[in-house]
Amino acid sequence: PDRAEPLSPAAVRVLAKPPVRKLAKDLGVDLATLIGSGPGGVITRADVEGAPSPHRAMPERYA
Amino acid sequence: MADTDFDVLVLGAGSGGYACALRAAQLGLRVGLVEKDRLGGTCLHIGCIPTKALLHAAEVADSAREAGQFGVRASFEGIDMPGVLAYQDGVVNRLFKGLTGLVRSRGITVIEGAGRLTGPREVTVDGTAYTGRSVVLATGSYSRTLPGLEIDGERVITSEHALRLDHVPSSVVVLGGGVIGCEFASVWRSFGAEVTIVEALPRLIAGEDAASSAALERAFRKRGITSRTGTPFSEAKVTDHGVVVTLEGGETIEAELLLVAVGRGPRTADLGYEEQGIAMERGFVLADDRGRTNLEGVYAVGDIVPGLQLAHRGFAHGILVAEQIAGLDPRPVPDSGIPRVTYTHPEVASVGLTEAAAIEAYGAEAVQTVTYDLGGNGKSQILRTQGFVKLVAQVDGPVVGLHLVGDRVGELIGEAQLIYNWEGHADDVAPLLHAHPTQNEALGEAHLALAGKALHAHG
Amino acid sequence: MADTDFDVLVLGAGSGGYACALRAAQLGLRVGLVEKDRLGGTCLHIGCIPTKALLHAAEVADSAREAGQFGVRASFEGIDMPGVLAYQDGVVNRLFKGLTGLVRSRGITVIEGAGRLTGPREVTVDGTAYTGRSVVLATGSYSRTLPGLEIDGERVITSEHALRLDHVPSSVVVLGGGVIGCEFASVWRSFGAEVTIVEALPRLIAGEDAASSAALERAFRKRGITSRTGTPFSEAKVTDHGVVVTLEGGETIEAELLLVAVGRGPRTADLGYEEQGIAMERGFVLADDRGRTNLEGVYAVGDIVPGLQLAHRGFAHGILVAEQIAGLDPRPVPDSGIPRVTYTHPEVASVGLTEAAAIEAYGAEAVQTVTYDLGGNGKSQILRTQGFVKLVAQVDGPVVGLHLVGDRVGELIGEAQLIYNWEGHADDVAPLLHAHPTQNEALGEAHLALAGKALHAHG
Ligand SMILES: Cc1cc2nc3c(=O)[nH]c(=O)nc-3n(C[C@H](O)[C@H](O)[C@H](O)COP(=O)(O)OP(=O)(O)OC[C@H]3O[C@@H](n4cnc5c(N)ncnc54)[C@H](O)[C@@H]3O)c2cc1C
Ligand SMILES: Cc1cc2nc3c(=O)[nH]c(=O)nc-3n(C[C@H](O)[C@H](O)[C@H](O)COP(=O)(O)OP(=O)(O)OC[C@H]3O[C@@H](n4cnc5c(N)ncnc54)[C@H](O)[C@@H]3O)c2cc1C
Repeated sequence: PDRAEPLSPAAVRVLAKPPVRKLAKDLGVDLATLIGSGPGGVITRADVEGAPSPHRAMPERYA
Repeated sequence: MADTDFDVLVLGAGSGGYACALRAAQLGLRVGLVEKDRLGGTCLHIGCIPTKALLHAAEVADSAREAGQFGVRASFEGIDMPGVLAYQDGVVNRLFKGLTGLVRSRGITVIEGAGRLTGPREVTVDGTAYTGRSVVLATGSYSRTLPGLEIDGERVITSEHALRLDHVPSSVVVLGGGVIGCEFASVWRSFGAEVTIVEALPRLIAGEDAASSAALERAFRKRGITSRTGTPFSEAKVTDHGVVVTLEGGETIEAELLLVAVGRGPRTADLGYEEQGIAMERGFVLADDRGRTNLEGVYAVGDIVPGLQLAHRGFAHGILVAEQIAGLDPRPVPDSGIPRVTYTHPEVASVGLTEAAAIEAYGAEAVQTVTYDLGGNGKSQILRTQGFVKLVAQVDGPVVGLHLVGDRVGELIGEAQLIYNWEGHADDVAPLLHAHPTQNEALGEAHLALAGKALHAHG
Repeated sequence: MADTDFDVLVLGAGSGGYACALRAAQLGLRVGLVEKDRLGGTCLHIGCIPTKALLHAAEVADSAREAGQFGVRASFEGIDMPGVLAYQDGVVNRLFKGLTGLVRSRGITVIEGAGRLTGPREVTVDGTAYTGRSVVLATGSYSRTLPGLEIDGERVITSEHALRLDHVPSSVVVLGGGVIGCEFASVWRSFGAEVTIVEALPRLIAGEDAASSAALERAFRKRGITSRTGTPFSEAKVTDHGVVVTLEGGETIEAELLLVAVGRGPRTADLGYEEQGIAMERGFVLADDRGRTNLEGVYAVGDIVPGLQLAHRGFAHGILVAEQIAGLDPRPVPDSGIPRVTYTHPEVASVGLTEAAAIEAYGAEAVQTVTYDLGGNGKSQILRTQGFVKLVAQVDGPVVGLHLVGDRVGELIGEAQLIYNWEGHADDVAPLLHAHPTQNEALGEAHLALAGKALHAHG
């Protein structure tokens, strides 16, 4: 579904849990530009990780 | 008419009922609250609060007994049960006064007496019919017993009697190794009694992760509490000096008292629920995740709804139903997101899935666990407590279960439930700082380990 | 050569240094760790751990003294200081053994002796020069005193001496009402001493929210600890029986001991830092948020870097620098996200901004606060503790500060820091469940109140 208007900050907030919001912020991803793939339009971690990020490199997972 | 007709009519003023009444009043609704006993219900008067007061007295006793280990010269001389009861009553009465004031200040009409559902939206109390645009059923639960096992309140007792005992029994058999049974076992042992727990299931607190059950049983054994798990009860006979408990197979145990703690049943009989056509199952009232029963405008909250029987679940149900009635759009919290604490010495706390449940849900390859031993945690060493933090996570996914054992770990479940309910990943938690030296550092260390960055742990 | 050349050469094995060494080794780097005293540094040997052991002994003493209030018959007979020290040493030694084993198991080369920076990437110990591709400075801090106030280790002492006292002083003046001063004041009072705190600033623990300072001062007063805030110290004279402390204005206080707790200075003098051209300010080493000094390949962590002097900040610095060196991209946590706990009776804990700082940052209209009194919290009533949870939030924005006072609230800061660091809003937290009856429910209630849904609180 296409969205003409970006979401309001309050709406975005409800659609993403705090750690996902924090991750988006750390990666410089604007949640209002994302379309949530979770139930009820919830923005998931995968949505954020899949979005173009100005701070490209994700912290690697190290063993 | 104004006195008998309400926007919301609540039957039962326990955790679920009073929370619903308070929130509904806050949202501007006119509320009637029917209670036959005291505002606050089981939790405040014969449940959470008095048991936790006993458990704290037990902690004080243990602390005095072991003071020498910390360089404190003190002697433990015994338990003054009337003193313990006075302390317990003091706590209950203070909170009761607070609650009573709160209910009054919000303008809630309290209707004293036993109510019965006499119409789809009508509750009759002492011959007077009260009506509500919405009706909320919140009649709670009672201590069950086993067929043929009669509670006499003297030798064979339930938690309700146990809370009012005026002396410390020399020996007790606790029938049932669930939360309530284990909590009383813990108290009585600290108070000096010989305690044996008899449980038919293969482990104590069987709803918890197997690791937690094993750790509690081990800690109990060290404290001198005998756990007879996997041992069905057969019968009990009252004698002149106490009670003789026969196990399946014929073995007998003698004790001064038998505490029957085999679970709590819903208090729903003879209240008109069936007559009004409310859908029920094995005595419980069926409700959806917004508390709605099958009857339009009739809701159910708390222990009468199948699921975890916990006060904070009752509060949450009550708030949710009030908001639902007021036309808001509240978010339900599923039972798995509800924190569970057993306030024994040591405590057991958890939220989310056990390892077994996670494997069942996602498959063994998709589940990862990490156990951080409190031996590496400075504050736990200072408290001289043992235990662990166990995390259950989806591989490359969120933490789906947190399980803790150790003195005072019940307080760590606040953080644990945020991680669970906010679907945190190890990588989200790992970079954050936990204050040193606290027990909550152990949660931090466990997430570091899960993220492959163990600090104060081998691995 | 292999023995003197490392990927990472760490100078100082306190919280910052050893955490860096452990994480670097975990990431596959060859690590040299120089230490002139014992692995673990201030925190383990003369800081966090032994003080918290004392504070726990103090709690045991208070609990025995007040046992009667809970119905437990016990008598408190005094403090056996050698016993307290044995307990304290037991805890320290156990953790020390664990740490030593950990460092060994990760294959870190420990270089015993005092090191000096003799080249941009070179540290010389006992005449041998060691080099590192990266060098990490982690030399920690020491107890400062005031000009003209000489520490004799007998009558005029620092925390280090205070930890080894073999008796309980009859009376003490504590110079400095910061965290360390307040913690010793709390211990000694529980152990039976007369305690006076002298502090030039207008309040105790001045870095905390004003409400927390006021609550601690009030609780201390009730316990018989005198706080002379806003009272500059003038001089101290040792006498035959003790020490006479003169305040500005001329008033004097006599006591058996004077504890000087006026802060800790960076241990950076005469270590070659200036000679090698490291940028410093008032003795501290300047580093960016990734621990980098102005010299390529030279990093600084822990108490030598300006900011909060806390062990867990040191751990976090150390881990971050190790990851930075290993080429990862770690996320720094700003100082405001670091939880702070004062382990007094009652405890004070916080994370994020004070109300004053929030108003300064966002303007008074944009800041909202809620204070939830522990009087409404069942578990706090059971513990008989008083205090509060105070939330500072941006209006329609995240919670930007959490402040707690009360016995055992230090453990709640784990949840509080998640809320702060994940930028939770009141309505993210409000629908979630806190276990009943816990103290962490008070955090839940405060967020309910902030979201306009107070349950167990008037409002
Ligand atoms: C020993 C013990 C310890 C416990 N410890 C904990 C704990 O630590 N933590 C925890 O979360 N939970 C604990 N619980 C469980 C907790 O008490 C319950 O989950 C909680 O009280 C359920 O709330 P409720 O509102 O559903 O029912 P209740 O609290 O049982 O309230 C029901 C109310 O309805 C009233 N009522 C019933 N029928 C009628 C009628 N016909 N007319 C008028 N009024 C009526 C009753 O008098 C009662 O006041 C404990 C329980 C027990 C027994
Ligand atoms: C009484 C007291 C109580 C405290 N309580 C707490 C608390 O509860 N919680 C908390 O978070 N923080 C607490 N702190 C602060 C905490 O101890 C410090 O923040 C922490 O230890 C700093 O770590 P660091 O690695 O920077 O330095 P340090 O721990 O001081 O370690 C520096 C190490 O470097 C070594 N060293 C120095 N110079 C050289 C040299 N030239 N060659 C070789 N080795 C050298 C030292 O021997 C030492 O081992 C407390 C401090 C004190 C004094």
